[in-house]
Amino acid sequence: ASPPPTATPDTTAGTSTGTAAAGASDFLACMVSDEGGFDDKSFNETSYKGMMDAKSELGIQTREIQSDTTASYAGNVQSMVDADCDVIVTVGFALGDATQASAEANPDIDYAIVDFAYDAPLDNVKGLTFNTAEPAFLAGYLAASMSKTGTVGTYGGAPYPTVTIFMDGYAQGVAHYNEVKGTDVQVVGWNSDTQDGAFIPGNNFSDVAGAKQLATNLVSQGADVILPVAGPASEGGLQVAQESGGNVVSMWVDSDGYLSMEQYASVIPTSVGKAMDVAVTDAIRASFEDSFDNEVFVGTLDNEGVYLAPYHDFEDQISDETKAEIEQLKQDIIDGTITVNS
Amino acid sequence: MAEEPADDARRAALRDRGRRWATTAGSILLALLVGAVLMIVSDPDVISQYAYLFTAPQLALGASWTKVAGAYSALLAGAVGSPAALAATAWQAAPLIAAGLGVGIAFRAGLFNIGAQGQAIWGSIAAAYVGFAWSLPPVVHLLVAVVAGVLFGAVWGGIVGLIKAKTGAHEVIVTIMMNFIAASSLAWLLLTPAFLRPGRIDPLAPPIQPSAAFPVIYGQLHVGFLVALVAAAIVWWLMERSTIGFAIRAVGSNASAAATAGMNVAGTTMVTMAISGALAGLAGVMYALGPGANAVATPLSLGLVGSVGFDALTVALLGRSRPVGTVLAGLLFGGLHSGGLAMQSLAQTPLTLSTVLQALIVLFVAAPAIVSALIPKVRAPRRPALVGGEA
Amino acid sequence: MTTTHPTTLDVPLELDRTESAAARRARLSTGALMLVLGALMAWLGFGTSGDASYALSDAFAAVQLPTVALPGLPVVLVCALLTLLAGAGFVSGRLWGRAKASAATIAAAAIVLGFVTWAAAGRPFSFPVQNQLAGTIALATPLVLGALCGVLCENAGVVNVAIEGQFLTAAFTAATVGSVTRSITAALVAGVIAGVLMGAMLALFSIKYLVDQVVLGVVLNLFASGLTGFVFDQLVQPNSTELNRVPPISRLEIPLLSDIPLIGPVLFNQTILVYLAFVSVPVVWFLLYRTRWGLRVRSVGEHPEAADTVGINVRAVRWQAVLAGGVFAGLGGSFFTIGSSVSFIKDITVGNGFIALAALIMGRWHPVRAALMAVFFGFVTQLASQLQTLQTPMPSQFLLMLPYLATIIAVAGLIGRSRAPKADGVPYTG
Amino acid sequence: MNHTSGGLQLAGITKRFGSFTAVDSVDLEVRPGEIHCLLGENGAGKSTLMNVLYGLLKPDEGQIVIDGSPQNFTNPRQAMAAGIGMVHQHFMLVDPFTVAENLMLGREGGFVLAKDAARQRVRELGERYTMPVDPDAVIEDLPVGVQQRVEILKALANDAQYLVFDEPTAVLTPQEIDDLMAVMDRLRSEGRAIVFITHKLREVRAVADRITVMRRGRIVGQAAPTASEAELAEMMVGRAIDLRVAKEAAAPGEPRLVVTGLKVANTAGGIVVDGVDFDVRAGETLCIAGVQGNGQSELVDALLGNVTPLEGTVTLDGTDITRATPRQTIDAGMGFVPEDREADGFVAPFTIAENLVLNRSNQAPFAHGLALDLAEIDRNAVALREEFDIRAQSVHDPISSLSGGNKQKVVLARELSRPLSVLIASQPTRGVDVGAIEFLHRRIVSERDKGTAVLLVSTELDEVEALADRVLVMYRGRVVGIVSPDTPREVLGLMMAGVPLEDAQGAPRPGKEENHG
Ligand SMILES: Nc1ncnc2c1ncn2[C@@H]1O[C@H](COP(=O)(O)OP(=O)(O)OP(=O)(O)O)[C@@H](O)[C@H]1O
Ligand SMILES: Nc1ncnc2c1ncn2[C@@H]1O[C@H](COP(=O)(O)OP(=O)(O)OP(=O)(O)O)[C@@H](O)[C@H]1O
Ligand SMILES: [Mg+2]
Ligand SMILES: [Mg+2]
Repeated sequence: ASPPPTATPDTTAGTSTGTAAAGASDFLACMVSDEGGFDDKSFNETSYKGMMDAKSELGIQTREIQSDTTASYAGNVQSMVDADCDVIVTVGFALGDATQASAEANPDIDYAIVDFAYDAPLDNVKGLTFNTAEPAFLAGYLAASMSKTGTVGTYGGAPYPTVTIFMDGYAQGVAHYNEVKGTDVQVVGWNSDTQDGAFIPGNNFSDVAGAKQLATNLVSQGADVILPVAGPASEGGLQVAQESGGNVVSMWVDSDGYLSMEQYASVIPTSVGKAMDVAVTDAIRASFEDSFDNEVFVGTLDNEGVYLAPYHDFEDQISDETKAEIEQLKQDIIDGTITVNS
Repeated sequence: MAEEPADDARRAALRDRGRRWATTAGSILLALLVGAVLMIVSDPDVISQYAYLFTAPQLALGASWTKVAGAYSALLAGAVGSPAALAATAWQAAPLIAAGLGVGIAFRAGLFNIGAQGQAIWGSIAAAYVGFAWSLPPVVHLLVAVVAGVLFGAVWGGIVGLIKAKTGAHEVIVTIMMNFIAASSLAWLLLTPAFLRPGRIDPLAPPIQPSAAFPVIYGQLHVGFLVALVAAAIVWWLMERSTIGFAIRAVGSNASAAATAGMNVAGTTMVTMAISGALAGLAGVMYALGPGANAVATPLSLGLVGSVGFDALTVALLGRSRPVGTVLAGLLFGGLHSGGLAMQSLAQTPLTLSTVLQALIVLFVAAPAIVSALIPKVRAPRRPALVGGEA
Repeated sequence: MTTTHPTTLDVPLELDRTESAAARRARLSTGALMLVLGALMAWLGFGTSGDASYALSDAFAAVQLPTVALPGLPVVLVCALLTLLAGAGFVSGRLWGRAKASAATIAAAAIVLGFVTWAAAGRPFSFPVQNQLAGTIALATPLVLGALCGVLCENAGVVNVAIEGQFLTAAFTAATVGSVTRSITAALVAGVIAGVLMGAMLALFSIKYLVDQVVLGVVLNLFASGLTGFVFDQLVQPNSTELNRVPPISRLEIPLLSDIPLIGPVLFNQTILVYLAFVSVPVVWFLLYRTRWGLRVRSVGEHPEAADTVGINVRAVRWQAVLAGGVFAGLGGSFFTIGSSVSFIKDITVGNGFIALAALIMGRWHPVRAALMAVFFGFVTQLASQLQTLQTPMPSQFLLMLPYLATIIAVAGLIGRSRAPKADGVPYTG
Repeated sequence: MNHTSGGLQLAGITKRFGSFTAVDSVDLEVRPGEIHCLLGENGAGKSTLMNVLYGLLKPDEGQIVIDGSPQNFTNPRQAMAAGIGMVHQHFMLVDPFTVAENLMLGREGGFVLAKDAARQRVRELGERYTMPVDPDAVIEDLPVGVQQRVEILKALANDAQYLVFDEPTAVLTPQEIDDLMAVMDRLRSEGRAIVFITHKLREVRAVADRITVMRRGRIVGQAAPTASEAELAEMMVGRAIDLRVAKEAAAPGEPRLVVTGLKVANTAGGIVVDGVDFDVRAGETLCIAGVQGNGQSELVDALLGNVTPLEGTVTLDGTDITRATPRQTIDAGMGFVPEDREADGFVAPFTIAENLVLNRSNQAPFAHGLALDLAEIDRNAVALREEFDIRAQSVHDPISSLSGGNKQKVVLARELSRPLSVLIASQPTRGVDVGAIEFLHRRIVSERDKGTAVLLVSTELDEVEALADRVLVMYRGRVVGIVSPDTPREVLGLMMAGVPLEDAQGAPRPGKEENHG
């Protein structure tokens, strides 16, 4: 459904985030979420933060709309066109078609799409993608080194490529550890051969209780380091870790969980970061500064679009040797000495 | 021989109809009022003004008014405020009408089809698959895709009828479970090579070919809406003028008398569920083949059909399981949906408010006594406006 | 004059019996099902290699029980054979009474053991038995409570399709109140009140305004989803640190009992809600079948006119039953947030209210049977979830369909037609 | 009669349902130690009046006075406390409950059920009134006669001084009726008052001390127990009624319906029809007599094809229809008037016209292909309304708006409006008033005279006597004997209780109510 193009730019969201630099511009940046909505504690929310950062940094106007159903994507993108947006950021692969159609119809507007890139690039669309397998590889290596039981675990919110890429990288990191150290650390919840693993029933990124049950299953099989890749439902893993009496730790994905999930800080050894906010801010800035290009952005360890977060409270528990190894691995990945399949 | 009912009987019927309309209007009004209260009490910014209610009442009332008026005028504008809005409402209404007709038919056979969701999912899968995977000449392609979707919906519904007829299993349980299975099936299919876009691994089917999409009439209004209206006409004929409808209504009202009169109750149950599923499947087809705001249909993906199966229940209930009523109820709720989207983007009022309104409207219509108690001029009709298993 | 005729019919008619059509159908479909599963298992069995190991304790359990390794091939084949035998017994109709029950039990055990063994054989991980039980309980707890709510309502003649809505409002209210007060007790009380209030809406509209009860249930579910969703979006989400940070619920360890190996920690080291759920089953049974109130509840659900003629206030009893049911639905709903220490999210109950409704119907409106059906569903769901982590050859999406398929098979093949209380869903106008 | 003066007075009672006045300023006096019969055709308002007395309905006008003090009952509990007990026209027993549970319902005592005390109470009451019942028997397993006994014990459990028996005998065997009369006698001699409602004039004349007749909600007069049946019938209906059906002797032809060795199980698997053989010939009426629940319903269901027999064969005009479906038996020329009209006979929300084509809705001339021919359906309805004197404003009214007798006329009209080989009519006049009975009986006889084989199932001996050419008595699923309709009532009564013909003829019959004539 397309609401009539009568709106004035949104102000409510802006005021809560801090006011822009003096001389607020009438440049309008807009964002369309996917079904998860901007409160998903995950990629919609992080992308939204990117737009808000751009707003305070550049003094621009913003506007956003949440999608409730798949079928409303096109209408929602169109309503942003109708609102005279200068740049429109859409979040998620599911908006790929709607974004493409809108971009083709409106060559004057800049578009950016998070977690998606077109096979045949469009002139006015920038894909923002992230090779999270790279930091997940490091996380897997770290997990293997930390495990006392010789078993580590992972689970996903749904078998989407943006999810399984983490799980796969993680398993490769563990395998690399085994290879280097001659150990036999096992991964529960992901099978690299079948590319299948443990997922929350109902493709549910918000079902924390279901995620908790799944994490409990992993732990019952001896997993003591867990990488949950399930958006907000990843909290289930943190809870299981927190209730385990120190036996289990759980990582976090997308952002640095030590900061965003601070009540669980003591069980988060590290996080697999995906700097969507930075990428979004950069894309908006480029459009604002008329330096927009359609080259696909791929977040890598190299360009810090993805990263392994600091160890924070676990600084002391991780041996210097491991830290050094991980630092070296990171360098090797950047250099291409080690390739992570994704 | 004059077969007219006595004059006062006819007058009573007319009066009843008038009261039913008044009750429905009253229900909508009451629902909007409750919605307004809800908006005010759940908005901390507005509520904070109420601290000054006695010193500066205009602050509280002004804030409330701004909030409510803003939301509702956006709702109205989004639903009927412009030709484009009307077209968007029709877009939303088409699948609701189709699925509502399906649920209504089942109601009239005494069956409670909670499974429209699953049937719509299969309808969308089949229609989308034909739409993107096959290449056929224009009109034929659309027809085949529609038929495929309707057929799959019919099969998914028919399975329930079969299980119920053969084993006596309660259709409520079976349809609930079939919904979950349909959703999981879609999730699985989307990751199989047949449904993946070449060279990609996102769970997003290829876009349907233009030849399989419903032609656009104006804005978001597409031929699918007309198909829904035609479906309503067919359902009317089927139920009121055909032997199948006769049997469905008889079985729904008194299965035992129907059996004694030689009707095949098990067979009728299966046929009814298949027809019901076919219509729900048609709703899925609307989502799969109906061009959206950008004149392009949304590709098959999880959540494509939204919660149409559950919305259809309320549509059928409000429409008293009758085709005309279902069309009107579908338009009303379609308007609430498209208006709700406008309300969200223009007035920052969560879309969930239209769900609340939808539930409240049906609730009040179902209990006319409440409406007449609260709005003195409105008198309750003698026959309640909602039906369950009644013919 | 006295009754001396030898002819008066004062004893139940003692008739020759044959198998009723329904019983025959149930027997044949059960038997056929066993044969199919047995054959499937045998076929799968020949491809089994290696041992299947069953870990009796969880990895981090305080007391470690041994891990049992069962040889895959023979165990699967023996299980297949047992299932086939039981199936043949059912189909042939040679089994009666206790033999039939034993055969069914053996077949059920063999089916579970056989398939899990097949799935676990030759895998790098062992199947965690204790966690299977613990997960079953966690999943079953809200279902049991929801089903009990339905048992109370429907035995009084009020169809309750709105369990889902009761769950949802209770989950929301409990989470919010818990977050504000930081008190589990306050949260549970609030959850119960929410469940009861939704029950009151059900009662008001069905008993007073005679609204079709199925219709009403559907609408109340929509209302609950809309209401919680709206207030969540508008009020709770923007203030989630104050309004949506659920306090942790602690486990209450029952001394001695919790030391029993394997089941002790599962059954006797649980949160208050789990204990409440399982205590509620006998309590509801007792209330319904052993008290004045229960007798009246069942009478108004079965034959309200009869109850009326002996001076029972039909509407009042129905109100009481629906409100009492609300208590259990409120507890069940609270489990989703408070009971699992999880913050509220929209539609957090993900259809569990409907599953509880299914358990109620499958359990034929009887509290104990309904609870068993809830546990059955919990068991299969947990099994499916657990098998995902074993790297079985079955795609995870198929595994996740398992509980729903199993329910359809159970209700179609084993249970069939079930009889609701006669006046269930019929408003009382007298 | 040893009781105080006073008694119970109903003064000017009026009860309206909407605009319809069911009871219209009725005065009635009931004295201790009398059996007061209340007569009236269906819908006269008898039950309504009694429900007012029992506190189930609130009168719009009028007053109830007991022993001089005015009462204002708002629920049955108060009426019970004032000494009123009632056996209702329809069973007020909770089927899945035991006898003891039914008896204790509403007067349970403590919070936790004292089942032993309740059992004890059932035994005591049973002994006291010589109506023993097993306190632990579940109601739905009991034969209707015993269920009625439980109802009576329920009414007596409160030591009520005023008892209302609303048609308690409709479901009893002649022997059970005798027993009930004896109990009523005994209660009367204890000084209690009984209001006895029945449609069986024979019973009225046997026990009544006084008779009050109601019509259309009003009292139309009193009668003495000595009044003849014809006089009573005329008072009830308001016109002279011919209680005997005029019919020629049958001229039976070829057997049309032949049943051999039929064995049928009920839904629970009990074998309720056990090796039944009979035939019905063209132009004759075979009556199946028997107490309700002796397999008649299942037998008829099997003939129609609603249930499949376990053994045996059924042929219709030489064609085997043992395993035919209802569709096939109907098409083969079987007409069927079901026992339970409301459950099996018609579809309540459907119009009269629709109900008149219920079993031929998909056939010519009422349908062409998938399309219904509404004009033809209407034509059919208008013609049948005329022919069968169906009193309805419009054939487009829902059948539910008709009175019981007219509903039954619709059902019969539907069945008789096509050529039949056999007509199976179960309890065709149950709950129908005298005027309509007359009409229905005449139509059945004329169908017989057309050469149709008529199989009539009835529990009413009066009806059996009136219509039968031969009488087949069924007991517990077996044929006790096939006898002539002239067989004495007592003998038929004993046969209905399972006594073979020879023994029944020889049995001495105690009892006092054989004073009819
Ligand atoms: N609850 C009610 N609502 C409306 N009409 C009613 C109600 N109860 C009874 N009536 C009508 O009142 C009239 C009197 O009914 P009542 O049951 O008292 O008759 P009755 O004399 O007992 O007949 P029967 O011999 O068939 O038992 C009937 O026309 C009946 O349809
Ligand atoms: N529920 C009701 N509400 C309003 N009017 C009713 C109701 N039930 C019956 N009536 C009216 O009461 C009158 C008597 O109905 P009823 O069915 O008792 O007829 P009846 O005298 O018993 O006829 P019959 O002897 O043929 O059964 C009819 O005019 C009918 O329309
Ligand atoms: Mg009547
Ligand atoms: Mg009566």
